[in-house]
Amino acid sequence: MSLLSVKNLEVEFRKRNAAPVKAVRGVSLEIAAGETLGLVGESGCGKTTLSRAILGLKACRGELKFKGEDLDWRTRGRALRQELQLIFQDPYASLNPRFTVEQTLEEPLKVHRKLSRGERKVLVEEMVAKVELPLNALGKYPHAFSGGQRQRIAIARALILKPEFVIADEPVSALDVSVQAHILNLLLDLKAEMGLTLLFISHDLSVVRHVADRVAVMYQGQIVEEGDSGSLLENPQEAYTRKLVEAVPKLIGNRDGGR
Amino acid sequence: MSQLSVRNLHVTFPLREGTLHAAKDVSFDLQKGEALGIVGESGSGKSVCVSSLLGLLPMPPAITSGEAVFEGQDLYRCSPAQLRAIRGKRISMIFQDPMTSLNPHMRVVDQIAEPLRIHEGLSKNAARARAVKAMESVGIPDAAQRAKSWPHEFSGGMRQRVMIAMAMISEPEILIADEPTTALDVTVQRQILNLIRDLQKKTGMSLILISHDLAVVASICDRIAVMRHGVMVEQGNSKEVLSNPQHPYTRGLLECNPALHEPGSRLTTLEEMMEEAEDS
Amino acid sequence: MVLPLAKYFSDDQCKLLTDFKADLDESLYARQVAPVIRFFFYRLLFQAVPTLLVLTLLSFMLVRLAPGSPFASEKELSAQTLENLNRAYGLDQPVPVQYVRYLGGVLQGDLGPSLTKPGYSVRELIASALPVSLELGLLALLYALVVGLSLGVLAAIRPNGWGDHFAMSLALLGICIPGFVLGPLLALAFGLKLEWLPVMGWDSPADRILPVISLGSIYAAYIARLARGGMLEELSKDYIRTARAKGLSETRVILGHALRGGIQPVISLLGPAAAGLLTGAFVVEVIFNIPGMGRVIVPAAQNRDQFLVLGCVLLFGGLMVLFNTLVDVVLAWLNPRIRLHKESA
Amino acid sequence: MKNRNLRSYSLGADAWRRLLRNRAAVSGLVLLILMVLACVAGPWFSAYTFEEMDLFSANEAPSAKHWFGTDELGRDLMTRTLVGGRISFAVALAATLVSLLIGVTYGGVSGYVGGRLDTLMMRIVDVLYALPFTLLVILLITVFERNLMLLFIAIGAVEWLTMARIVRGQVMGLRHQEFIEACQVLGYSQARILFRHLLPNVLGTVIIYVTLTIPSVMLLEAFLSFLGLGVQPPMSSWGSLIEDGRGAMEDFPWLMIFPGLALFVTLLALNFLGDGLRDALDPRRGGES
Repeated sequence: MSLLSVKNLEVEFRKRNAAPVKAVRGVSLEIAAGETLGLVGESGCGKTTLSRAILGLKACRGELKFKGEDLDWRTRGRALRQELQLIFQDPYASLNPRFTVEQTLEEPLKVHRKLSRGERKVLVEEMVAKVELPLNALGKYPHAFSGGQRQRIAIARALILKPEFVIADEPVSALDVSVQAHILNLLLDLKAEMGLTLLFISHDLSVVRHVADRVAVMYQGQIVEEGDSGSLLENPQEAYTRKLVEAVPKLIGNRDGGR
Repeated sequence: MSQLSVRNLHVTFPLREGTLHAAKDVSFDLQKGEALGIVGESGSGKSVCVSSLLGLLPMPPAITSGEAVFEGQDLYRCSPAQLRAIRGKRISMIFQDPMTSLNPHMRVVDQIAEPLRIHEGLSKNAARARAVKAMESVGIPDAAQRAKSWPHEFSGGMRQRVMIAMAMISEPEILIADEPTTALDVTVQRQILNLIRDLQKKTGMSLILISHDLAVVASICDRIAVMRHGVMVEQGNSKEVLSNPQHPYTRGLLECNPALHEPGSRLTTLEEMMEEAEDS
Repeated sequence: MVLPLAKYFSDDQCKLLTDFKADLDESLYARQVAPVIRFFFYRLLFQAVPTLLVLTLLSFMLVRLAPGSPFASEKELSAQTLENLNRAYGLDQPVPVQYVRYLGGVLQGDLGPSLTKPGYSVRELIASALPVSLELGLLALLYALVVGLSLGVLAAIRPNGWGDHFAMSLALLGICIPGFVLGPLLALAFGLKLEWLPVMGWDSPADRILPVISLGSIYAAYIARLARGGMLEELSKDYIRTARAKGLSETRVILGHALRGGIQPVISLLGPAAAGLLTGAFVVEVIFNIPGMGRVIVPAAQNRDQFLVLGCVLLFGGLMVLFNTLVDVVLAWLNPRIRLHKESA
Repeated sequence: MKNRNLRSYSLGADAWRRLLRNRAAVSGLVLLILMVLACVAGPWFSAYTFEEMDLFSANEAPSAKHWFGTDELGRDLMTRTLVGGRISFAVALAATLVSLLIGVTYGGVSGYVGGRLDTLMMRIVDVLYALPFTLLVILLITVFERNLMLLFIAIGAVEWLTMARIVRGQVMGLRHQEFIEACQVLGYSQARILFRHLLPNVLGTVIIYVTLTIPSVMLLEAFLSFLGLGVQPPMSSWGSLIEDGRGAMEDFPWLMIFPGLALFVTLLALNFLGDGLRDALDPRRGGES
């Protein structure tokens, strides 16, 4: 059974004195529990908008089901927030600069759980250990950390409520390659350890191929191709997917790789 | 003899917190008609090295030492006026972000035409006509109509084409491209890389391409130089560097690419590579 | 224009060129002038007119809803005279009717009678004083722009250099010495002690020097700081590096590329500055005995001549709105992005 | 709890350290504190009151008895200047508080809610912005009797407009930052996001703008008092003292110079402090140290 199912999802942007723009046009997706779905596409294809619509941050039309029930943010928002979480792209903008690491991680527990100070502290320290940050990081502010470390903090914040489903929106795009490997390893470890289901959004085909079980390719608001990640990326059927795959600069067999 | 020869380049920024060594003892050569790629992660000093060639380092004032001989002339010992005569005329440069690298208050055609106006003293209209031709040659459709547009009316890829047209208009001997495709989508990146390569082949100019992406550099460069923490750790023929990297850092850069690993397996991190290299 | 071109180009290239030039000229109106004109009327209709309506309503209500009659201060008036006066000025009507009447009068240029200067209408009093104030204000604005811009731009060329420190110290002084302190000091030094310049009246060109400096200096200082900040901000942008990479000289980088964006904060200041100059002129006019609006409005306010003050408020409101609209148009013209954006809004 | 409060200020403490390193800002701060202390406490220790006339010692030059000299009614100029300073600081404080209260709330709500409400609220600000407020204050004074409360309110009501615009701009910029989106994803309430996550990040800018508001309010008060439209005699204000002194400037220059100097020093101190604060709180410097 699928954990999250999306049917005919549409998102429209309305601007004054302009025709509404459809950013997402009838997207359907199924994500099974424990699986990682990679969502690939270039900027402006609607992949971020889709993720925000799933998380109830953008108004949309269509059917959204989580664990077989309607994903109704209006009435069950509080409970759902603990089960669906998001990891952001930019580790510099996604942390409140005026909160210490401890405050950042404690805040969700304060809002959603009735715990004593001591109990919260235990959970926070546990989470910090999980994302492989030193304990003395707790008292520091985000500006004291590097991009990779910040992304660890952001991951810890998203996972501290022990969600079942996590959307990772380009979590490694802003990082150097060497740091990328660390964060990808961490994400895969945590996924296995906590039994997460992941929707992994990226424009980088090699990263998606590495983490995802299945891949969906998005182009101009629609899913143009979907399938098992290995076979889809090695043997793309749709013209756009082929163009995308061919455009990626390759290390082996270089020189005229692009043509 | 090489066209550009950089020897023992040091660039340091005196900061309040201490001195920042952005480039330490960097040396490289560029042959005529060759494409050299410089690879490194953010903060490795690759941009600083090439910006210093044309005296384009940002504030705070940097201290450079060493020499960079271009056609018998040491760029570091040029007067500002001599440097200006080289910039945009004999050595051109394009930058990472085409959104911010174009003047938002100036029509595209006039920006492209500007090097001709100052270096060749062409009249406004003559320079504009050549600029339109240059726009055509970098593959901007409807160049004559779109010439009068403002930069914000172009897409990212088109803006980078405008930048290239501007850099190529006075037929430079060397083109320096500083992360020219980092801000672009993969498909657009491919087009821009192809365009740069085609232009290079057609005009016979030399190219220095800077990127954090080894694959981007490998796809169009003859030689690759790898930088880390301001030091050039390895350089050589592209194929050799890729197939038989000598320095553990280069190996690490290659290894941590997910494309080289089984899906879902642990990625080798750079640190692990470096440690391994030290142990053995 | 074909002749010099022939040197560089083939015939068909020249043709392309002439077409292109014609095309550009034709498009100059369509692309550059027409949107600005449209923008101007848009601004006038949707911002200036509502502002003026709010202003008249607000100020008129303020005057009419205040306790007591405008004639209350003249105590010797009998009840009968008061009533006659009220009727003569239409004050016995309900307030909305008075407002509409007054507004009708304003549209025809009738601002009502002066209550403290019998026999004079508000319009006559303003008409005699306004040109002087306007001249003073415009001269001061010009002085502020010339001095402020040159100081600011010069300071930005070498930040933290000797010239920068000098210019910014000067600007700091200018900001901390308001006109009503600077004016008397200048009058004392150059007028009374050194006897170089006149300190009274508004006749010869020399009369203009001290008042203009007293009035304009604080704005010159603001402009210098804004221009420096704006230029430094602009000079730190990526496209300036592009311009340098083309081999432009530093002068050309600054004047040809950075200036246009760098002075935008200064232009945005011009609206408030114009308002400040007009009101600041009151003080300077009092100090240097200049027959301008200050000599009308200050006694009027002290003696509670409501129609006169109301008239002045409306007049200055109108001037400010007009000036603000012009400033917006200039900003739109300078910045192609704003123009397109606001046009579609 | 105590523990966390201490830590949560440490980004501010960082800025504070940078401020203390700035010599001009520190001297501005010290000067300002001295000035306020002198104006608040000075008159209590003075041997004279601001309205006590002594016609036998009129227009005396500064001396050990009267440090700033006396005016044409023989009143002690120093006491009058210090009392005038009280008015200046009181007006500045009151008007700045009014503008802070209205401006931050209005701008915060407008920027955070956005949409039609924001358009409407900003259109109102636009219209009010274009009104000649100095003249409206003059009109207020003309219509009602001159009184100090009116002056406070009128000036405060003028100054909130810019504050509202600045706060709105900041909030708009922050609202789309990912950390605010993260708050929404984590299910924090709107009020919690606005007051606990957004507004504290605007604080720096607000403080900077406050240091700009105070001098402009002081100038406006002095301007009106100079024209005889502000504080009424026998009460003194720097503006009215300067105007009084101006008449006798040629013979008794100290009558104008001392109140002028007081105003100048205060404005200078505020500017030094303001510039220092701007440097210390500049977000672009936030990353260092």
